[in-house]
Amino acid sequence: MKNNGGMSIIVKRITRITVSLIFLFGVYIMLHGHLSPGGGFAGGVIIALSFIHLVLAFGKDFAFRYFNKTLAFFLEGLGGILFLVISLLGIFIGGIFFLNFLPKGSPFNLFSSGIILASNFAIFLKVGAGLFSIFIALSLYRLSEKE
Amino acid sequence: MGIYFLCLVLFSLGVWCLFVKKNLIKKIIGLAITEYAINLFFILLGYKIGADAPILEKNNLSIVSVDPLPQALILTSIVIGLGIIAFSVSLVMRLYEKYKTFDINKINNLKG
Amino acid sequence: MIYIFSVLPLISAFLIFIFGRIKENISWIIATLCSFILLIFSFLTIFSNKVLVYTVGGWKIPFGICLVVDKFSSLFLIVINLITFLSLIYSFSYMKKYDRLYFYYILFCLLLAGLNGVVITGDLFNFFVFLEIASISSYALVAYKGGKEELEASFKYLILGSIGSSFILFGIAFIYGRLSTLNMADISNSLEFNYNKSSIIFALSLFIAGLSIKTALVPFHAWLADAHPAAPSPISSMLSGVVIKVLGVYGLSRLIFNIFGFNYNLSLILIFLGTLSMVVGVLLAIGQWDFKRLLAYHSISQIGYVVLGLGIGTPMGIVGGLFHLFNHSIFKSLLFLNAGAIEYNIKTKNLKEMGDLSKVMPITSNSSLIASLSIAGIPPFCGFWSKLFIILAAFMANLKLAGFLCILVSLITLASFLKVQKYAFLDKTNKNFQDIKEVPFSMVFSMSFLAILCILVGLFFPLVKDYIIEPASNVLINGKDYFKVILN
Amino acid sequence: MIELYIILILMIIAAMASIYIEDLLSSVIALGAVGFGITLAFLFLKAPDLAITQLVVEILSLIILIKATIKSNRDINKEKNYISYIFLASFFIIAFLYFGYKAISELPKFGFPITKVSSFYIREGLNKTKAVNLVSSIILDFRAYDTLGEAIVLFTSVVGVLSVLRRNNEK
Repeated sequence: MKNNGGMSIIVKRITRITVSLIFLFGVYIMLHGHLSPGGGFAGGVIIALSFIHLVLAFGKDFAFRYFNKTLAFFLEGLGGILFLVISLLGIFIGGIFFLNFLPKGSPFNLFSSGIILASNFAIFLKVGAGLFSIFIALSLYRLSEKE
Repeated sequence: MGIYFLCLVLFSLGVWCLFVKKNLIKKIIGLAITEYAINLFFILLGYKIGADAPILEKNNLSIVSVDPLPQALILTSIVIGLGIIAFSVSLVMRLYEKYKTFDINKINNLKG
Repeated sequence: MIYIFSVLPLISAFLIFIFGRIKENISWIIATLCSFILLIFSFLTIFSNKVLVYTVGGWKIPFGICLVVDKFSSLFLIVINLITFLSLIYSFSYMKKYDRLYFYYILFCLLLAGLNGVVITGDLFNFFVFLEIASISSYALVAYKGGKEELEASFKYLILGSIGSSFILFGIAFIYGRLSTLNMADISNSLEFNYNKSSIIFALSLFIAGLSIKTALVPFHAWLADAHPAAPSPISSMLSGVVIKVLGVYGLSRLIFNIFGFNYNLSLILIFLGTLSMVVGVLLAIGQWDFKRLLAYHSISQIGYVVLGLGIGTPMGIVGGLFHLFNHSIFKSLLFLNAGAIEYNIKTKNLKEMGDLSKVMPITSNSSLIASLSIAGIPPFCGFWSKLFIILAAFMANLKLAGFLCILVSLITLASFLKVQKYAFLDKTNKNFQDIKEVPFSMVFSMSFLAILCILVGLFFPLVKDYIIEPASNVLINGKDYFKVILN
Repeated sequence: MIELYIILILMIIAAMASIYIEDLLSSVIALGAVGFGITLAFLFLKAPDLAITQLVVEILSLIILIKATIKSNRDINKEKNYISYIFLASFFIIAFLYFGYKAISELPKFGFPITKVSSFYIREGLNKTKAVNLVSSIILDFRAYDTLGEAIVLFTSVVGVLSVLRRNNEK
């Protein structure tokens, strides 16, 4: 396989496996934010790192075919608006700004703590997409530096 | 009590690097060191000897736990530190593109 | 309902982030609409006669975050939203020559969200978080033009600003270590008995150091002289009109008067810092030929007036300080807008190259004449009354030296602004600026609005004093029991 | 808590190394060592939440910093630093450490914090929010407004980076 950008073949072979594992680990950390350590922030940064891992291993042009700038911007905007909507829904339902309006369930199962899971997901989207768009901007900037 | 003092020493190392070093990247490093020192100092304030992490287990729901509030605050402060470092690195890269050097003295006399 | 002040700009920032790329001036419309709504809300907060307390998430005071809007923060809300609204209108045509304007308007809305968040919060750590939002968006806005000087000025501003914020966070850490609570009302209560502990005094000195870096008081004023001229004009009018006031003076006075309680050596510190920055600011400003850099140095000296007024501590002094803060935000942002108008037409900031502009740009020259007279403190205009109060307060508190320095500094300010008028507008010698025409309507509108405001505040100053300034200074004067109202 | 002392002393040595090494890349890697030292310290101080976040954020800031230093031509030049800066900095640091020492000696002893507000969180945290992890219940329910501000800080720095690194800023 012609080595077009990115690192050697061995690294590419390994990254095919590890990228999905890291992605899965990030989603796990986010989903179990209220049960085990971690949460929206840690999960989001792990997701961003998995994409950066992909870009570093396979080179910019290959990685940007799947996850380019517009998708990153859209996801970040979506995450931000979702978090604002969650906070504002507290007003419409319970009349108080950041009210925990969703049913709270019983302590140790997954859907247990109302808006904590939902806002974990919103922060996860925002942090992940935001940090990845920082990395895109940095790498695109360096790219044009060479021309 | 001595461990707080080590934290202060780390913080003053960061401030020393910010004042004395002229290289832009060294200034960012000094900034990162001050952020680290403050985060560590906050968590040291909240530590309780013999207590364990603020995560409840299935069997006993009431545990002797460390102070969870500084941990929540420091989670915010870590991500603020990341935001500042990311922004200052992008500034430094643009400055490097314009002035071709990381040294503030050269930048000042190039600026004229 | 108070959360609207910080949530509405966030919503508009996100909307601009999504829709800004589609059409060119959608982002301007969203931003101006949001700041206009907030301006109306900020005027409404004057008429509510009780302190508005809102607990976020429904938790009781010491456990959740509470938002507090009293008369003192409603004064700042008015200042922030008024200057933001006018700068946004001004930047409609000023920013035409830059592309991808949605970045500019997003950062502007985030700066507005940060400033409003700082003013309405009643929690110490939340104060730090929103202070960070306002600082980072102002670093980004200073570096917006992307030129050599702008990037270097923004980097210097970032380094000094981050040192200031780390001092503030260190102060919060010490206070949390000793009192283990973060709510301002709770802190001020539990400070009743263990006040003179060395950790509290150390935390207070860290706060004063951090916040005086943010207000560019003299020992730390290096960044201001570079940052303000480098920013685009609507931003530098926001920076020196609003940001250094809200982040610095609001934080200082809220901490010193309402949380720690005002005492003798605190007033000494404030008076010393005030007079020092007043005198040094004006001395630095005399030899300047770059119009914006001259204005930046004058901001340092005018902030020195405000800090001196607050430092005196007598009711007259506090009223004078806050009134001067209100006036200074009006005429200083007007002056920066004038500098921007000149730069828009003649592309130069150097006073020597400017010529006989009064015939060619009538509105700009008249409004800058009004602003220069009111900054120097000439009777009919607004600057005179506030400086009068400060000088009277200084003499009544028999601070003879401070009083004389006040008068001397306002004379030097008058001299340097006459120089500005002479070289920029009335200098008949070089004639090469006959062909240019007046600046577009949006810039003219905000400049004339501010000029009229300057005159109105000057003429109807008892009205302004009784409704806006007096209640705000009462909050500071009766200091600590401000929080008793919140807790019960 | 001997291991905390060891970690802190190692971090101070790594910080001094990252300041005084001339080559930029190795000073950035020394900074990484300080960051990972903090992750260990968080683990010993029973803050697993923070250890994960600090570790991952540390990796990201290392990647960003190395991206900046790789590009430079690694010009090792002897900087001449001005005596006035050194004097000013050392005077400030001595005053800071002296008054800091006095202030620390007055704080509650290490390991015995006064938990006035957080005892409510520990007691009531479970039945008020049903979340097992108290830290995320504080972040997202008791002090959710902080986390909103936090997400906005990240959003500001993303937009700031994009606006600084955009290409043609003059039409």
